Amino acid sequence: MLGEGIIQGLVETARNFFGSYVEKDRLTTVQYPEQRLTLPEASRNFPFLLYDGTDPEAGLRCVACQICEKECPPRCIHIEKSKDKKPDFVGKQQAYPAVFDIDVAVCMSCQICVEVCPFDAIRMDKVYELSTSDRFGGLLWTKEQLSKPNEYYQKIHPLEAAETDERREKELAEAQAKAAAAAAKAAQAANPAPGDASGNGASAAAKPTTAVHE
Amino acid sequence: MGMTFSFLILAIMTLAGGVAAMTMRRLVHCALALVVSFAGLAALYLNLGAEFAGLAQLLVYVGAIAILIVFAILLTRGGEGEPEGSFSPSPAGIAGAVAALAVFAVLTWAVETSSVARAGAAVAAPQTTMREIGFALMQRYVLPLEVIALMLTAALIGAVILALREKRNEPADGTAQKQGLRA
Amino acid sequence: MISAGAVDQVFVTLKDWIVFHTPAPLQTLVSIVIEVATIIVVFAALFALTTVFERKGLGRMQNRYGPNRVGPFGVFQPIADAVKSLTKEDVVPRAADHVVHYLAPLVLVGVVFLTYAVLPVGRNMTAVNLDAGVLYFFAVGAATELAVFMAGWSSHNKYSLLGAMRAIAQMISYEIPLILSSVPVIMMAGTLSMVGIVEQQARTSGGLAHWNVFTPWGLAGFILFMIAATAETNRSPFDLPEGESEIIAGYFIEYSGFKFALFFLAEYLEMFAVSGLGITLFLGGWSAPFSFLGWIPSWIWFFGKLLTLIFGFIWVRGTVPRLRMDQLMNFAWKFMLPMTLIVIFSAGLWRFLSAAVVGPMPLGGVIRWLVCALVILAPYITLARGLERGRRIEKRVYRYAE
Amino acid sequence: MTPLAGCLLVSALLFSIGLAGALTRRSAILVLAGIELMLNAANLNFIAFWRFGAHPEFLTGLIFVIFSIAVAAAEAAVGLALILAIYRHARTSDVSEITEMKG
Repeated sequence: MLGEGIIQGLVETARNFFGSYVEKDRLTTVQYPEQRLTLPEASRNFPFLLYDGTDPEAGLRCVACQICEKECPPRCIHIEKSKDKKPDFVGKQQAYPAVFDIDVAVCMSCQICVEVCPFDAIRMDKVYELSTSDRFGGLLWTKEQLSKPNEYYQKIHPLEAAETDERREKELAEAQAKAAAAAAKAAQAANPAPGDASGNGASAAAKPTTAVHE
Repeated sequence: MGMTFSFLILAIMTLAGGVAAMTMRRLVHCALALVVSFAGLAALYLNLGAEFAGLAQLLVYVGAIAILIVFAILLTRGGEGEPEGSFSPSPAGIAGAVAALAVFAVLTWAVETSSVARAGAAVAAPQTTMREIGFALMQRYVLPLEVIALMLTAALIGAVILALREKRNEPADGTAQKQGLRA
Repeated sequence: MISAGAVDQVFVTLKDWIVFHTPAPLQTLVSIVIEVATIIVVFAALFALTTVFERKGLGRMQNRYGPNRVGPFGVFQPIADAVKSLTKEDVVPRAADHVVHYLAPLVLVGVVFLTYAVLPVGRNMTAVNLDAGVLYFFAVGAATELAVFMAGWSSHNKYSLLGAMRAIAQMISYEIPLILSSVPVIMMAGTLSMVGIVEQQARTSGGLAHWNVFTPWGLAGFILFMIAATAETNRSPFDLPEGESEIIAGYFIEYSGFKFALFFLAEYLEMFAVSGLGITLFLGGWSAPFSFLGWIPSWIWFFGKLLTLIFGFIWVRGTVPRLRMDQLMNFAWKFMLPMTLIVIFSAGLWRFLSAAVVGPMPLGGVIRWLVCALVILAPYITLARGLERGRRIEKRVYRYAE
Repeated sequence: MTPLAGCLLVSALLFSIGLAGALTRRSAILVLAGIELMLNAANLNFIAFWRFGAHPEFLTGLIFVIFSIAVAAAEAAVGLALILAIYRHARTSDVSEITEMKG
């Protein structure tokens, strides 16, 4: 009969209306600034730069290869390569970014920069409260603002971070083994004083020899 | 009672609305000015103690006829097209204006010289209630009322048939307004 | 101890006291100013209250809180809204007809406020007790269509013109059932005066008031009246003139800032006014339903009923989706119009089935009730079938998805 | 001037305005509007004579106005429907251009 469906609908909305005062299921809204939902681990929003250790300048993983800058679809990354070099985590001499800016307003959170980065230097963050009252300076994030320690990464994306750390440890071990082998070989080839070579073995990783070798 | 202040204001409003309706360039403006004139007349009726007539005037003229006119203007592309000249300077137009002036002169002369108009001095406002009007309509004037009802029905059907588009076999339900929407 | 009657008449007494203490030549003026100012202030405040009430209510119906940020439970939201709309830039399109564009919201609000003049909001609380009150209400209300047209046409925007045309077509179509559904009440009361209609319903017999809604024709008439009123005030589900999804906002597309707020105000005021008329015609105006509740002041009854009807409007808005234009017109002309005529017939039948015909009171009353209800119900079922006949509900076939 | 004469003068002026408009304007819709104004002027006369006449209790003028309003409504509806039909046929609502009787 005409009107039946309307009455059914009215009953449903009335149940919602009164139910919202007693049942939790009928009022699912989260009161955002005070209450927050815990984000799922895979949630990602905006890239940041990782560094090892405690010093963001020294430990920054980025080597300013500019792959991400070139791959970025909206071109929100701006990198200027440094003139000098510094050793990376395996001790190789690498350039580092003198300037690394990301324009928050332009970034579209596509994560392509993360996918293409061969140095595990850039990762996606979970922060989403990026709004600011300064639309020029405030939305352009510099290297200092972007740099975050590895512990932070381990905290927000534990599974992913564990996987990355494992890989990097393997790389480091391989590099050290290679360095040790190279040092041993060099020592064997030269063979002037075995004591001297063994004394240099530990610090060899940080010396230019490996870089030259590569 | 004399010429009260409110009567004067309402008369000026009505006449100004009428003049604007007949002289403005854009047809929609004319229609809106016409509404002012109709509303002023309704207020004049109320001022003269004819409550029912005034409200009926408001309901029918402002609520229905003005809307009909506006619809007709929009459906004949009068709302947007070239604004037509306010007064055509053709001889026919001048003749029309002269004729209207002559009619006015004659009417004024008639009013001024009529003994009835001069005799109709201040009378207390007649106390008519809705009940009396209802009884008058249902008893004394019941035949005219029925005739009017018949005529309105005929006009309704006639208007629908006239406004209905030819060459289209749509059912003739609804009214002129509905037709207006479809057109 | 203050008597119930004194509380009931407290506002009337207050007004009389103020008027009494003003100099004699100004008394009429002061009396009018007080009445007009009271109407404007009270109903504008009710508007402010209703906006937040509505948003919260709709929120609850959709499993969310409504506004709850400004002030405790969001009650100061209207103030924030008012400040926002007052400080916004007033944009007028270059192609618009400036004078008409400016006048349209003013005309609309002015006309809607005029309708309040005849509403009896309490015992002895009517600004003007017109002998033709109901007719006045409809006559003045008819001018809103014109204001809507002015807004739509002067904006010089195709969407606003379409919205205005839709609004006018809808308002004219539903004005007929609206007026016809109030005819039985006028017929039974024998007066067009709102005060007279309420006083007739305030009579009690056996502890029960003579509200029109307690009779079959009154009940059916009330439902039809409220449906037509929803359409007349362009409220959901009859809000096609606004139709955000297709014509963006209809006739007030080109209005911003305070003028837009005026349209918003007018829409709600129209809703209150037509609800007030429904209360006056069917729900006994300011009278109590049972004589033992008579001690509650009359204005509390009126505003209580008003808020209930407003809640009804909000409830329906939260439930029913928007209609399509052809459904709207079919519903008006093929269902509402015949139903209102049948209700008038039923009211006539009610009048002639007096105790002499159907027998003494308890049984005779029941018989009378049932007969009149049947007279309405049978055509209702037939008409509803007719309305649903054209509608074929088939299983939707997906070509690729299945 | 007596109130009756005042009403009659206003009505005469309104009638002349309507007549002038109906005779000079070229849009068919405005011609119709002019006719409506003339009808209204006549109505005002009826009301004035009823109000200031000898027997206001008979309501004759008032009832006549009510009937006149009803007739005017019908006239406007049919007239505008005619204008629409003509417009559809001749693509104009200018009365000076609609000169042919041929269908």
